[in-house]
Amino acid sequence: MSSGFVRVDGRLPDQLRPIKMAVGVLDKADGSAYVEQGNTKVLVAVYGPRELHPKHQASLDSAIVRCRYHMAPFSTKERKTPAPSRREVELSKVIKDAVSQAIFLENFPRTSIDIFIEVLEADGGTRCASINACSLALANAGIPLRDLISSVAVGKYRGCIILDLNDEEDEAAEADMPIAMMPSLNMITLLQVNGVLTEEEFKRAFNLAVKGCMEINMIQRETLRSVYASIKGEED
Amino acid sequence: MSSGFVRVDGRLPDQLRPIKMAVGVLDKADGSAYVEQGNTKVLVAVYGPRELHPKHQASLDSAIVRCRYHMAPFSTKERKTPAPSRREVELSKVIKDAVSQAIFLENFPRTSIDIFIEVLEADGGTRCASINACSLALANAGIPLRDLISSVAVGKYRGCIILDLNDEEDEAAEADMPIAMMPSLNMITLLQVNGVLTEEEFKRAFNLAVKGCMEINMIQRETLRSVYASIKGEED
Amino acid sequence: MSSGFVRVDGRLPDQLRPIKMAVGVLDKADGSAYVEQGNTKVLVAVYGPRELHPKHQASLDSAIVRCRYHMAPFSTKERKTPAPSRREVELSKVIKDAVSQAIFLENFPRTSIDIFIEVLEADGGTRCASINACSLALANAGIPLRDLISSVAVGKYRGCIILDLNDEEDEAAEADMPIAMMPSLNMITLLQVNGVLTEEEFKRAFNLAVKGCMEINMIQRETLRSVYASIKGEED
Amino acid sequence: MKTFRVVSQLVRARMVDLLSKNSRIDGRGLLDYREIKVEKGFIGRAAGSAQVSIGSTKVLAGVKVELGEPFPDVPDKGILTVNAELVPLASPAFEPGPPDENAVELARIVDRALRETETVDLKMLCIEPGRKVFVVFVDIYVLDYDGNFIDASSLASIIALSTARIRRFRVEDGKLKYEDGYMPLPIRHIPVTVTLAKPNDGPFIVDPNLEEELSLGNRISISIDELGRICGIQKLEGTLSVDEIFKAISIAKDVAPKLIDIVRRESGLNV
Amino acid sequence: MKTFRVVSQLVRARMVDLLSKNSRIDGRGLLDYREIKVEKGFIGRAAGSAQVSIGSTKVLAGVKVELGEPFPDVPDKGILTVNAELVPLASPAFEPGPPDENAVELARIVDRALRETETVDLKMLCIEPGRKVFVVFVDIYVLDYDGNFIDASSLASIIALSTARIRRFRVEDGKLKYEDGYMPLPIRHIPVTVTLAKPNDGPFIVDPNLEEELSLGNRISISIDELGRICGIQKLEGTLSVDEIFKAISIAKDVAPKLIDIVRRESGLNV
Amino acid sequence: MKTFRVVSQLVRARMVDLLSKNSRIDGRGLLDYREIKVEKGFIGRAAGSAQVSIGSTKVLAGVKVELGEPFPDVPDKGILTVNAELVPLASPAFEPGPPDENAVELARIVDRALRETETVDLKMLCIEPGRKVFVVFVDIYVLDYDGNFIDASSLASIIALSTARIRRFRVEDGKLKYEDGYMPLPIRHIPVTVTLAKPNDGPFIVDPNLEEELSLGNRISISIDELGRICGIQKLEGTLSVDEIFKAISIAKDVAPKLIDIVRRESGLNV
Repeated sequence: MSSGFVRVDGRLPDQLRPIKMAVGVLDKADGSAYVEQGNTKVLVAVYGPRELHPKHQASLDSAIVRCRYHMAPFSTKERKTPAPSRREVELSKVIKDAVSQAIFLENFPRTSIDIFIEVLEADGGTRCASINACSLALANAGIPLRDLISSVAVGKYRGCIILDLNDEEDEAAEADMPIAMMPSLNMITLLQVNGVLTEEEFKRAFNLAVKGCMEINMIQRETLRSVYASIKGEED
Repeated sequence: MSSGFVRVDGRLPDQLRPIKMAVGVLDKADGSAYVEQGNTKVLVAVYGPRELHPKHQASLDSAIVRCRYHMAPFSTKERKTPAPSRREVELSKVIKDAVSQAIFLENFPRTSIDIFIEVLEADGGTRCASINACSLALANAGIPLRDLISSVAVGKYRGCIILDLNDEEDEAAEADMPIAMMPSLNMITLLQVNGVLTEEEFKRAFNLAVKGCMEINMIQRETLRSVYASIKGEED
Repeated sequence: MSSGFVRVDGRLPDQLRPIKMAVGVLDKADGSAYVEQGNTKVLVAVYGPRELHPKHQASLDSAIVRCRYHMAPFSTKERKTPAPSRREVELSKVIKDAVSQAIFLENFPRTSIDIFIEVLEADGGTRCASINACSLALANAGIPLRDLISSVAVGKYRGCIILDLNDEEDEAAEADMPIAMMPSLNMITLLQVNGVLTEEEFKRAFNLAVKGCMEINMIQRETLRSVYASIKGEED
Repeated sequence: MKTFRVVSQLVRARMVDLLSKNSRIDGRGLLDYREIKVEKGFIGRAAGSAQVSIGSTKVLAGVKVELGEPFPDVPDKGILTVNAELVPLASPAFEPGPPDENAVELARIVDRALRETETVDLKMLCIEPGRKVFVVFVDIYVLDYDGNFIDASSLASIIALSTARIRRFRVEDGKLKYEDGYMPLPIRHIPVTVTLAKPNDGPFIVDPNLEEELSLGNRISISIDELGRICGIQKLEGTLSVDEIFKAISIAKDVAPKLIDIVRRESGLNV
Repeated sequence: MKTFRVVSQLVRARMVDLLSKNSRIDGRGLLDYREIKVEKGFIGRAAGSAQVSIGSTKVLAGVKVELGEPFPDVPDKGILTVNAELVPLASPAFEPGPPDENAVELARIVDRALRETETVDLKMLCIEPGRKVFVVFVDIYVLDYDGNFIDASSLASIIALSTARIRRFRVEDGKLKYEDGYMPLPIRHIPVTVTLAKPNDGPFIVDPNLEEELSLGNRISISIDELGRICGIQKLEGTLSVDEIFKAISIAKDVAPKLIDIVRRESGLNV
Repeated sequence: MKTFRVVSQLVRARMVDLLSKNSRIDGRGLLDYREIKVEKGFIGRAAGSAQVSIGSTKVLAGVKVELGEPFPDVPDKGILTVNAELVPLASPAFEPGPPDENAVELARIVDRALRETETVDLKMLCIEPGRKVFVVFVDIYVLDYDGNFIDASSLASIIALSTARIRRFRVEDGKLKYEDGYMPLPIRHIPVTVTLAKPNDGPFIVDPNLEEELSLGNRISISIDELGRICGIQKLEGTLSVDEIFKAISIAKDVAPKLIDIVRRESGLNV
């Protein structure tokens, strides 16, 4: 697959961008995480499970998840006005749909779990980085999860299937396909295709995305493990 | 009155446009109706009487009526933006005022009756067609009514009093006057004058409008009768 | 201080504009007042203490104060659109903060005291005139106060410290500084500086503002006294 | 609008009973307005302004005139725009926020009477067709609400318009030239609005106060100009029979000249 | 969206049980659509329009074409814009107001399939680069909601587009010249959308009705064009395994040609 | 803003008692800031950015510079605009939505100190008078709120501005010409803001943390520039006597140079 094709930033087709992850980065939130993938930077806070106002929105037999994906005005090439765009409304929904699958919602009836995502810098793959950060922030909040959710985009760029597109690649790509999955359960929780692919291309792209998610999952686990270890260390 | 004056569409001054009416056209609504008058097309759904949220808006001794008159973006000559205009806000109110008069509101305390009107195509007389459709949709929802409400506009066009103006006539008219009435009770529930009329012209116009309402009322009754008959037929 | 410097409208540096005050000018409000300072004209209505909707906003151990400062579209040089500007949002807050200090809020748990300010004409000093009117309107509503709140702006204009700026002076001023105080208690409840001042200039300006507040306080007291006297007169 | 304090059944019964004897709860005759007071021109920043009190109902209308672009479909005319706000000072039932259906209806009733009579000669306010015209803003502020804000708003608006003064100008080759001094707006007519109410069984009254509005159930606003022409009708709450509507118009035509005289007196307008 | 009436546990259990026997609660085969009806062109003021019913789900799409300015980053192309409204007529769960997340998602799914395939040849709709282009508005109205508004909206939109007629024009030196008669929009492809659902343990079905949507938990929409290319996927609720996703695509490719045939039949489109 | 968790009476009593002994609940001296950390330039898409932590309060400010039209009344100056968002990540008391009164007040406090000192020389940012200027957007993001977001925001804003780099340009006959490389914005002053709080009976402290803000009742923000000039004051909650205000200013003047030194150190600014 890595057939000698070199990308705008020098990466191989199946190579992720450099990743930084941290949890517990905010003081007031119940859980928080910061994720960098290349120049893309997202910060996520989780509040809850907590009592829901107004109460008639609550569900008697499970928690409800509320999610806001929002871009900082300085995160984009042209300044973004703070009012939510249609794109932000859609991404808030698909991220909520993707992330909710991992939460034991039935454990927390009548409550809300509120996920706030701020994209601090946008250089492609913001929804995937957001999902990766949500997963960490939920774990950081002590909310029991079926599995960590790991997410990455793949795309078709000048005929080649590539992993983890940056903004320049994304804008020139023939197709862009973000996915999210629970790797241990092998279940897909987000899948979108924007663009045109043959069935064969889709399969190749999809398999590359799964591979990318596995790599990201390792980094997520390592991030949580190191925190856990340091806490244990402190306790000792 | 029909003094040889021929209109842009060939009608006589006191002649209605072709009318189509149907009830029960929507599956999910409690009641619904579709009305065409000339090229004007409106669709109405009624939900209720149903529990009202938030509860503090409810009335202890009667139902409250809520009404939204809304135009589809493709219904007008220039595309209409979906946000409600001041005109739509006013028409929602006057239609609500006109239609509420026929409902035994005191029979349904603490509930709301919600009327949703979509103008699918606007070629003059949309508020009148809406009221005609509301009346049918309320009947279709099984809500007991004092009387059917029938509505039509008259206007003064190049000095002549004419019935049921289309958009071209409306824009050129010296005055436009929609009325709605409960024909059996002989009570007027909507009356607006936009334009300038002498008292004598007003009386002539008003009498023509009443005549128009009577004709429309016949068609409304026929529409409901045929449905009722067909239901009876099915039952047999 | 009044060193021969003559102002655009002929006033001396430490001279207030002509003031008119009246209370009980509205029939439906629980308390109301009208204040003119020069061409600046404000009208204030107070409703409350009254039950608060929605109830979860209420405070169990005190009244909450809500305040809206709003400018009429015709009050300004260029027509102002009716939607609240950021300036109006900020002034609503600082006026609320200034005025609340005088009210025995703990006397009225679970209620709201609603203050509505309309600037009918804006020629400088609208927030100060608003606070002066709020104070009178609260008294007129029979709400017990720690003290009347009196307010005036001072500024630095062409190097000179002047009292009670009109709009022309305000726009050309190097600094503008509205203050509000409870004169009997000698407590400051509003202080803003817009502009650049040395510490020495600040002190001179501040002292002039205090003197101005005292003068305004006399007029406020006289206004209330004359009403009270006339009421007593009527009772006799 | 929140619901108003309900008028007690007793008051309502007494009101209807009095009406059957041609008498009203506040002692007025059936076709009498409450005292009408006008204060004009007191908003210096407005081109024109008028505060009209009808009893304790109080409305302030202000007129501003600014430059703008004409609508594409009438490139050679200035623009008239009417906006109304039911500011929360005026009533415990009014809430802050964008105009609700009542405020929108009020603005559109006032607007229609002005627009349909061509009261403001908008052709005179065109500077460069398709590009630059004067825009006349009429802003209505309901300050104290004790019933019948429609007639008060209509009256305040026409007085503010007819007493407005703008800088004298002429147009030369599509260019605006200001001259010394001030001139009135080109006002051609005097439309006023008369609001009537009645109980289901009983006579019409004009100028209902708040208690009457809340009790009588049937209401209609009729706009009449100085030529006696009908230039706007809006049936408000309730229902009326055909004969009742003819009756209402006849009353409105009788009553309107008193309001028109007030406008003439305040403005010196000679139409 | 407010919560829907909950589907009873019994109905849900029966549904899943039937599915395990390759049968559905309304008697359909697993991969059958409900009856699809198309009524086209009945909105005279629209350039194109189509009402599509799938069972009792009913969607009306209207196309308007107006002049506008191009986006600065694509100065030589016309604009396509898709808007969807879940009007409150359609369901007790829809409320008046600006589009919620479901309406926005719907519009973006339809938009993406049209945009990514370059179904409308936007280069043909440029008049003067950087200054003047045609803007094609597709407005989707969900009128009756009994499940699967995505496929119905997608179908109504492509039929409305491919049957739209605009005034015949040519461009001369960046100027728009209208000619006699009407011409179609430049439509190059036929993307359609197939929505599938499945219970956690059980087979895929296509075209879930409302009860199935509320019960089955896992749903995915796949857009396919007349060349068999995937031109859009949106996983909706729930989760799917890798194999399930490949299976879903394979089903969608099998089913799509039936929808594409409907478009060809209604529009006479020859692509 | 929703109400915060109430600080218990015990904590409050202990806090006031400690203050009477010139000591604070977290061990700081009365006039000490919590630890201040600055991270600058980490938002590559912004012309300038700075994240400032004061204790666990964290604010990120970003600067973008774009082309726009000047305001009609100052045709020969660029535009500076400050916007603040209290994003819901930062506190259970912050809610999504347009800026509330606290966010608006914050933005206006920061804006005033920058504007009144003419910190950014806007004349240098004019390209073609009346037509084209640079617009400098300062966007403040409060990310973690443990009290005193005003000082943190003010500091983050001036550091983001003074470390911002824009493409080198010159203006020739009203035309913008870009040259190689980057240049700083024209920054002339260093205004910073010092917030003080005090209980009714007790001394002033600077930099109140969240518990102190909620407990002490009286608060004031004072902006001071590198020349020691007062360039903004906003009394926040509570009341202060005349003497207390003079005292507050005197403290602010003593404390401000430490903040100004941080700006100088981070930016290399030589004013």
